[in-house]
Amino acid sequence: MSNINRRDFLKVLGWSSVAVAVAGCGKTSVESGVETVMSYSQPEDFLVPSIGVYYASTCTQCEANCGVTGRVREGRILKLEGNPESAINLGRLCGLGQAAVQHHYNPDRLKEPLLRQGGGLQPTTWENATALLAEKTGDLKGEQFAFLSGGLSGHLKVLVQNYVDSLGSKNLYFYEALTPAVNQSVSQKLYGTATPRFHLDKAQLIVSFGADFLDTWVSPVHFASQYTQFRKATIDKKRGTLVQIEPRMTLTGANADRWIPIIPGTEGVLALGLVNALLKGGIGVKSLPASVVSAVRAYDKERVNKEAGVSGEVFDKLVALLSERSPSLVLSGLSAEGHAHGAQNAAAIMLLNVVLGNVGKTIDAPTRLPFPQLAAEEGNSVALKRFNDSLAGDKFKVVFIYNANPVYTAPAFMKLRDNLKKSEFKVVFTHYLDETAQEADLVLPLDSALEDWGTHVAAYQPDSIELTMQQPLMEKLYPSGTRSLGDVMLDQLKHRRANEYKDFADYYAYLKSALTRNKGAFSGVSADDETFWNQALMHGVLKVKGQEQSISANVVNLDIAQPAPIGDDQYPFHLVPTVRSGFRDGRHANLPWLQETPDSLTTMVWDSWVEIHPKTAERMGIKEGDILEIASKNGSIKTQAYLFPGVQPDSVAIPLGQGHEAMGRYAKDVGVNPFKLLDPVFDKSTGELAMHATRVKVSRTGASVRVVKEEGWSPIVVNTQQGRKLVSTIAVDKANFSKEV
Amino acid sequence: MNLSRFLCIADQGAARRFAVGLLLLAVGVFGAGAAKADGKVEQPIEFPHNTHAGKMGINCLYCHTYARRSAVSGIPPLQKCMGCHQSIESVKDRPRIKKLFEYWEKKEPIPWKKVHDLPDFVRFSHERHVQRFYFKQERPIQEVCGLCHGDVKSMTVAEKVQPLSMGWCVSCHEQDHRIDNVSAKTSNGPNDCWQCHK
Amino acid sequence: MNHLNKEKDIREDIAWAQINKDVLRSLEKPRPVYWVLFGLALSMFLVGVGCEIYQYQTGMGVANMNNPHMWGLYIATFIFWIGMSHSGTLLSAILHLMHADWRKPIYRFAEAMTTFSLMTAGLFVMVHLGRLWQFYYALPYPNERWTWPNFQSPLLWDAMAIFTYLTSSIIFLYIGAIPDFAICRDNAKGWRKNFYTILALGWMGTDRQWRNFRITYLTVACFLIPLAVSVHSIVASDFAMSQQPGWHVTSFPPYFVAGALYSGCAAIITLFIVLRYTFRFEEYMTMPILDKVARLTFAIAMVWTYLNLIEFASVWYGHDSYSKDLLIQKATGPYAPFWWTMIVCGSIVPFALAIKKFRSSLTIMFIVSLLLNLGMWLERWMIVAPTYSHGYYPWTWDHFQWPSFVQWGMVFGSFGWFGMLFMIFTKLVPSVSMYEVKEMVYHRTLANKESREA
Amino acid sequence: MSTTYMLRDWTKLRETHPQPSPAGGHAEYKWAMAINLDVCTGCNACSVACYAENNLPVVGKEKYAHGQSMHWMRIERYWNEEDVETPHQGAQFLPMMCQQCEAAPCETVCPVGATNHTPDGLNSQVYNRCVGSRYCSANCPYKVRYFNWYDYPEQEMAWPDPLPMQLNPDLTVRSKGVMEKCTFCVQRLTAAKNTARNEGRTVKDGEVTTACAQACPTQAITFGNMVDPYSQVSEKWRHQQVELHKDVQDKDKSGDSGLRGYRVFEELRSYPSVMYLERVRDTKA
Repeated sequence: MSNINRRDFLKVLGWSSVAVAVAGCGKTSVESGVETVMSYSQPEDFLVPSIGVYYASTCTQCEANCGVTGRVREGRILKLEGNPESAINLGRLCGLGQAAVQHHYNPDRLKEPLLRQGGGLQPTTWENATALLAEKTGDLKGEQFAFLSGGLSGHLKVLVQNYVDSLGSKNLYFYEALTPAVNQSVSQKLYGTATPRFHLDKAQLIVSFGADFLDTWVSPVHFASQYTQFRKATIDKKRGTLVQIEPRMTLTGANADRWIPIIPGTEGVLALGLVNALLKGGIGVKSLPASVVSAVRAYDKERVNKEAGVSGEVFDKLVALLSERSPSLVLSGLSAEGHAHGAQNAAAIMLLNVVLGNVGKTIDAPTRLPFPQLAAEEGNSVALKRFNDSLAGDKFKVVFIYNANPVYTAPAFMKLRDNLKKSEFKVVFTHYLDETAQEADLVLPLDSALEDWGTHVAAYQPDSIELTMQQPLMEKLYPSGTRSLGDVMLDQLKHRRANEYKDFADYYAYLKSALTRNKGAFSGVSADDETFWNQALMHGVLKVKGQEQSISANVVNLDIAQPAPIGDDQYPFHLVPTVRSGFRDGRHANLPWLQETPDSLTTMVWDSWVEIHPKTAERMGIKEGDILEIASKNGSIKTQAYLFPGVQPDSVAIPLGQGHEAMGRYAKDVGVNPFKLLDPVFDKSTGELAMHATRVKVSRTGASVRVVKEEGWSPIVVNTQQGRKLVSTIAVDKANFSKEV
Repeated sequence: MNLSRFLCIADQGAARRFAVGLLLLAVGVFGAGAAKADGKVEQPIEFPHNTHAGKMGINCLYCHTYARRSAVSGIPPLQKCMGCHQSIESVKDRPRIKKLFEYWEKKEPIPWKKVHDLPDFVRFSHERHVQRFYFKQERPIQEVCGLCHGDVKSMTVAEKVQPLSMGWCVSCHEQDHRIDNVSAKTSNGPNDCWQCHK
Repeated sequence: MNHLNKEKDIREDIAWAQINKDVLRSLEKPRPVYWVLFGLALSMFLVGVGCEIYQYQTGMGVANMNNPHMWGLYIATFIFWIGMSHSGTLLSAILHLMHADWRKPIYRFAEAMTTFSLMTAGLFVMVHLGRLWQFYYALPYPNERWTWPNFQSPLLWDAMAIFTYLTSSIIFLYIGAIPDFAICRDNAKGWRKNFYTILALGWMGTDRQWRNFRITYLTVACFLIPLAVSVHSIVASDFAMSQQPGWHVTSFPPYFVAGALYSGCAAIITLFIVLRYTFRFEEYMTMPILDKVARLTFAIAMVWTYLNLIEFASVWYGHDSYSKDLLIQKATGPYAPFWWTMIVCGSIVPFALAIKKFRSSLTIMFIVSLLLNLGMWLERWMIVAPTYSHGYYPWTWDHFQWPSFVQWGMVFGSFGWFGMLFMIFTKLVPSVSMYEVKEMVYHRTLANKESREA
Repeated sequence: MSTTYMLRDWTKLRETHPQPSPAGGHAEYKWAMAINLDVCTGCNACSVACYAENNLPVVGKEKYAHGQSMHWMRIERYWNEEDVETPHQGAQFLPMMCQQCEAAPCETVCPVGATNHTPDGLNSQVYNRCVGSRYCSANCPYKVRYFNWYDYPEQEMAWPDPLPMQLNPDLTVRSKGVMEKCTFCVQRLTAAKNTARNEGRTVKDGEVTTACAQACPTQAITFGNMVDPYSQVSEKWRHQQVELHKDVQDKDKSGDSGLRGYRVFEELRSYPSVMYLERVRDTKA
């Protein structure tokens, strides 16, 4: 397995059996001598035709970096499964992860480098391209160069970092539109670690303020497996209770025992109200300094009711639950942190954990990674802002963009498309000709995640730290057309720092030596280099010897003050941009499976829609399928209405990820892009873009369509079971778990 | 069950004879469904089975190496041929062997034509049949393979001698076969649709 | 046409030669209106053919069916045509055994109707199949696959029943026409001469021939009646034997048969009037006959209504909540307009037949008969469609799946196909049975003589 | 189905009623499922896994709008009748696929016998035998049979190159006019059974599973062989006191046992092979 090229002969047989598969069942061609059967020239003894072989790798669809195994048959990757050896996903895999094969086989993948000549992008060769890179960066001043990358970890990050350094540049930006950056900064302050480790399985009660941990938040598949334990009733543990508080029902909210709609931005008020009530009830008084105790006095039931729109009865129930069930776990998610006072919101919410004494029980510190240079850079939106500002200031001559599509994800007010034009040479490393690539001067097509080598260190580590291996699951589809970013970086570095990198033939060689050199850092590995390497590839996971840390809460000078709510008569509605697990920030919109998979809650497919509460809709005379215009101060979009009971009546929700102007046949011109609507509101303490702080107004255009959805088209607007016993529900105190296995 | 034996003809010749008697429609249907045993197929190299399987008496599984462990029997890889022929000086100058060496130089697989081609919706496992009749019943391999492939050692390139039609498969599946060469226990082949249809 | 509108039965003193003359005239050069109608029928049929070709090429999807709407107008119309076929048997066979001699002038075209509507129905079975090219899998014949069709499936019984019914009704039609073919042979010239010579099977009208003829005719008639009943009972069991709400109804077989006779009679009235007009058959297709047919229709209409009520009642008072839901849905949901139209056309309109004044007006009878047929077609559709849109499983409820132009086109075309066949028939076969009319006249004269003598 | 087999044992051909035994009287295998709705989050991972494993075509918006989608495994979302206004108790998710009924309504009605009961208690669909009368789907209470309304391999949406390379060669790509449905990933089962037979044993519990069960992040789906009394799925059915051959379970007769096991439309006597465990909600919250 050490040399990947030994697999290429398989392609032949791969192709022919595709022909067979596609021929389908209608035809019954049984004449002899029609089809050709390809034999091997030199077979591998571990490869038997018609029997699948599994190779371990790492899923790069989201930042969770689950371990995967790919089923390879006759040289083709057929299907991805979870890798049981990975502590992150324990052999499970979400829909997004499974769809990675469609990125690999995507008909719209770029097959050759493109160079801007005259007006348009013309095909060119890699030789020209790499030469051009060297030339353009040859005598470039460091500050004139910028590299904008998506979230990155492992050795590729090191290479990129070194390359940027070699140019004497400081401008390496890690940009992700949807990371919990504010949360992390707050928990850094509060717990002393940005990514504390959560134990949902140990909790009796989870109160989540918009943290969609089952679908889109941090490490969904891992949390899902913990959720199973959390819900399980055993002898020593009751079935856990989940309360979800958010303006728009997420998948997690849909699975909650109690879902509480709340006016966006007032999560902090509710949280402090709860703290106050708990303190009154004598819980956690000692855990807080007097300053904080006095600070929260102002937040009583009435205020919560008035500002957050949470009824007193619900509030009391919540207080009762929190004081009864222990240990509990309080989480703060995107909808809580996406405000100008996002940090205060998050702080107020996390304060609950301190009061309830969850810190150290259901929350503890992650293992420390011995080599920080490999640690994950999750990225944030401040990076984009700084990048964009410098572009606007015409600072950058050469810009590299990798694993990000800022032209699509940047809000309209940033005018990023225009600013990008100011830099004279823009290089985009990508798989598709997406919005950003269209603006580039040089587009360099990369190997798919299933063709590439790499190492990853997930930002969120469930228990001891894992370094996960990424290896090609099959021969490159376009051997001469695509390359690995690692190879490109290495190639460039050879120009600049020849003596350091000359003895690495390629990225693969670099990785191998880099890992084998410090194999001592991993536990349970063999001494011999080759065996170590093969084992690493076989298991796909390397356990890192990291040192455990302890956690402690520090609430002094924690800013929890909540601003008074500000109304807006002209723009009455709060805009809730919802994250779809399938699309995330839109980078997966070109995967047909995900387009065809109904949205879990609305069951809509192949489009965008605006969710509006039936009551509000009734008030405004809006029916399902009416085309509405959603206008903010910075733009407006038109899309179909979906009457959705799971959205707070003063808010409208639009899913992210659709509305691409380019990228491919499955994504282009499907739906609308709410990123463009966002107001220029930033979190005060971190400068993060406040995703949930946009106000909009809604108006009918008069047009109307029949929505394309999975739930039946019956006159009953809200889809219920019509009294049939399909999904049966039982009250927890009625249920008899004793017999369950 | 003689009735069915009479009505549902398995072997092709009889099917023809019966078809003649049927109405025009029925004939059409037969033509559509029935597999034709269409004799010799033009192959890139006229491989002499009679020499290898017949004169040399080489075990079928020696070349068709996947048959015992996979659904497909696998056309022998070039490497296999070369394994012997590199060292057989006597025939090196024969035209066929020359051809073989050419392919080997180019390292490109020989584009053999399929002779025993089943429809795409059929799931046939060589493995199971070889396991049952060769390893369990311990019948001579050439007899076992011969059940479907005919007396290969009398052919040069393989020819299709059985119709490989569903009825023909069933005609054997519904008979009782000894489960191995020691016990007298018998069982018939699976009649589960999904065993063969995929 | 009101000038025809006086009480007038077949004249006793009408000469047999005259009968031949009148009837044979219908085989000669027709009125222009015939060609108009024929052209219309043909073009309708071609529309249907076009749709089928399109569907065959592209897939059933173009008919705008879906999950759950697996069956559309095809099956509904299929049942409709099967229903049509019953009238012929009723008139020719049943009434024959009952010695109702008023049937004699009209049973011939009624039988033709039977045959052709069956052929039309057969088309719909084919059109409905997703893989038409594999239809032979459903035939029970020994094959190299060693497979047999599923003898448990009502659909298979259907195929068999229809085929048997078709063949035997063709035989019946043919046998009944032999003496008339002989007459044609004797009066025809040119190619028609040879044509009828072959069909007449050397009929000489000897006593022996007449005796054998009577026996054969009677036997086939007796054989046909149970068939007629069985064929529609089996069509009914396609639904009754399924498990779906609105289909799983025990009373379906009689209900279907009644409906069949109903629509059949209605169709007879329509064609009666059309033929009477196009071929100037006033002499034979007289108002009293129409009157009798109308009364018969009314009676059957009431039976049908009664069975309908039974079904509603048994659902309403039954324990099956699903069926009850469905019934309410039918009466109130998106299908309500059609459902109520069906009730009105099927149960209210027939009361027009109870009124003598209406019965004696061709115009009104014509309109009424068309309304009845519409009602009966809707009935079939209202059996098939609502069960899909509001069945057991709420998730797949789809109340707004409307058949596409392809489906409508083929329904439309089927009427063209039927009309076309029928019109060709009227030009090749005497659509009034000459020898039976003669008998009829003869018997009457005898009877009157006796009465005078007495 | 050859005459010999028909005459030898008709019941083998047509399961009318499962025998009163845990595995419904199946000798070697009786594949069944248990789905815990309390941990099913409705994330659709199973559905995508099914697309990947079973060569399901993507039909595109326009055909989806006509209800012609082809997802064998569909996630249904219902709202609570009580609080449709604001769903305080969240949504109700139901993964619905072919229930592999022991007495399947679809089997008896197929005119060509394209859908039969296998000895393993599966409800087989033989694509090439199907003539597309769609009677099976018409008679399916769960409406989980999907018809190929178009020639999807030919549709520009479904598999433009090089997407066909992903297709699973272990099962066919269905063509125009054929009915299809969830098969419990029979291609995996067959492979596992063959391996087991070679080693002269039956398939061990956990040795084989369906794509959906394998993917499910919360392990809500348990798949296995009911003939093996110690298989996970048998255990679950046993402890929930749900019996394959009953249309009314004893525990339900005797009032609220607090056991969560139930089968959808059990009263229709189709004896489905999929047991669901009731979704639980905390009334205190």
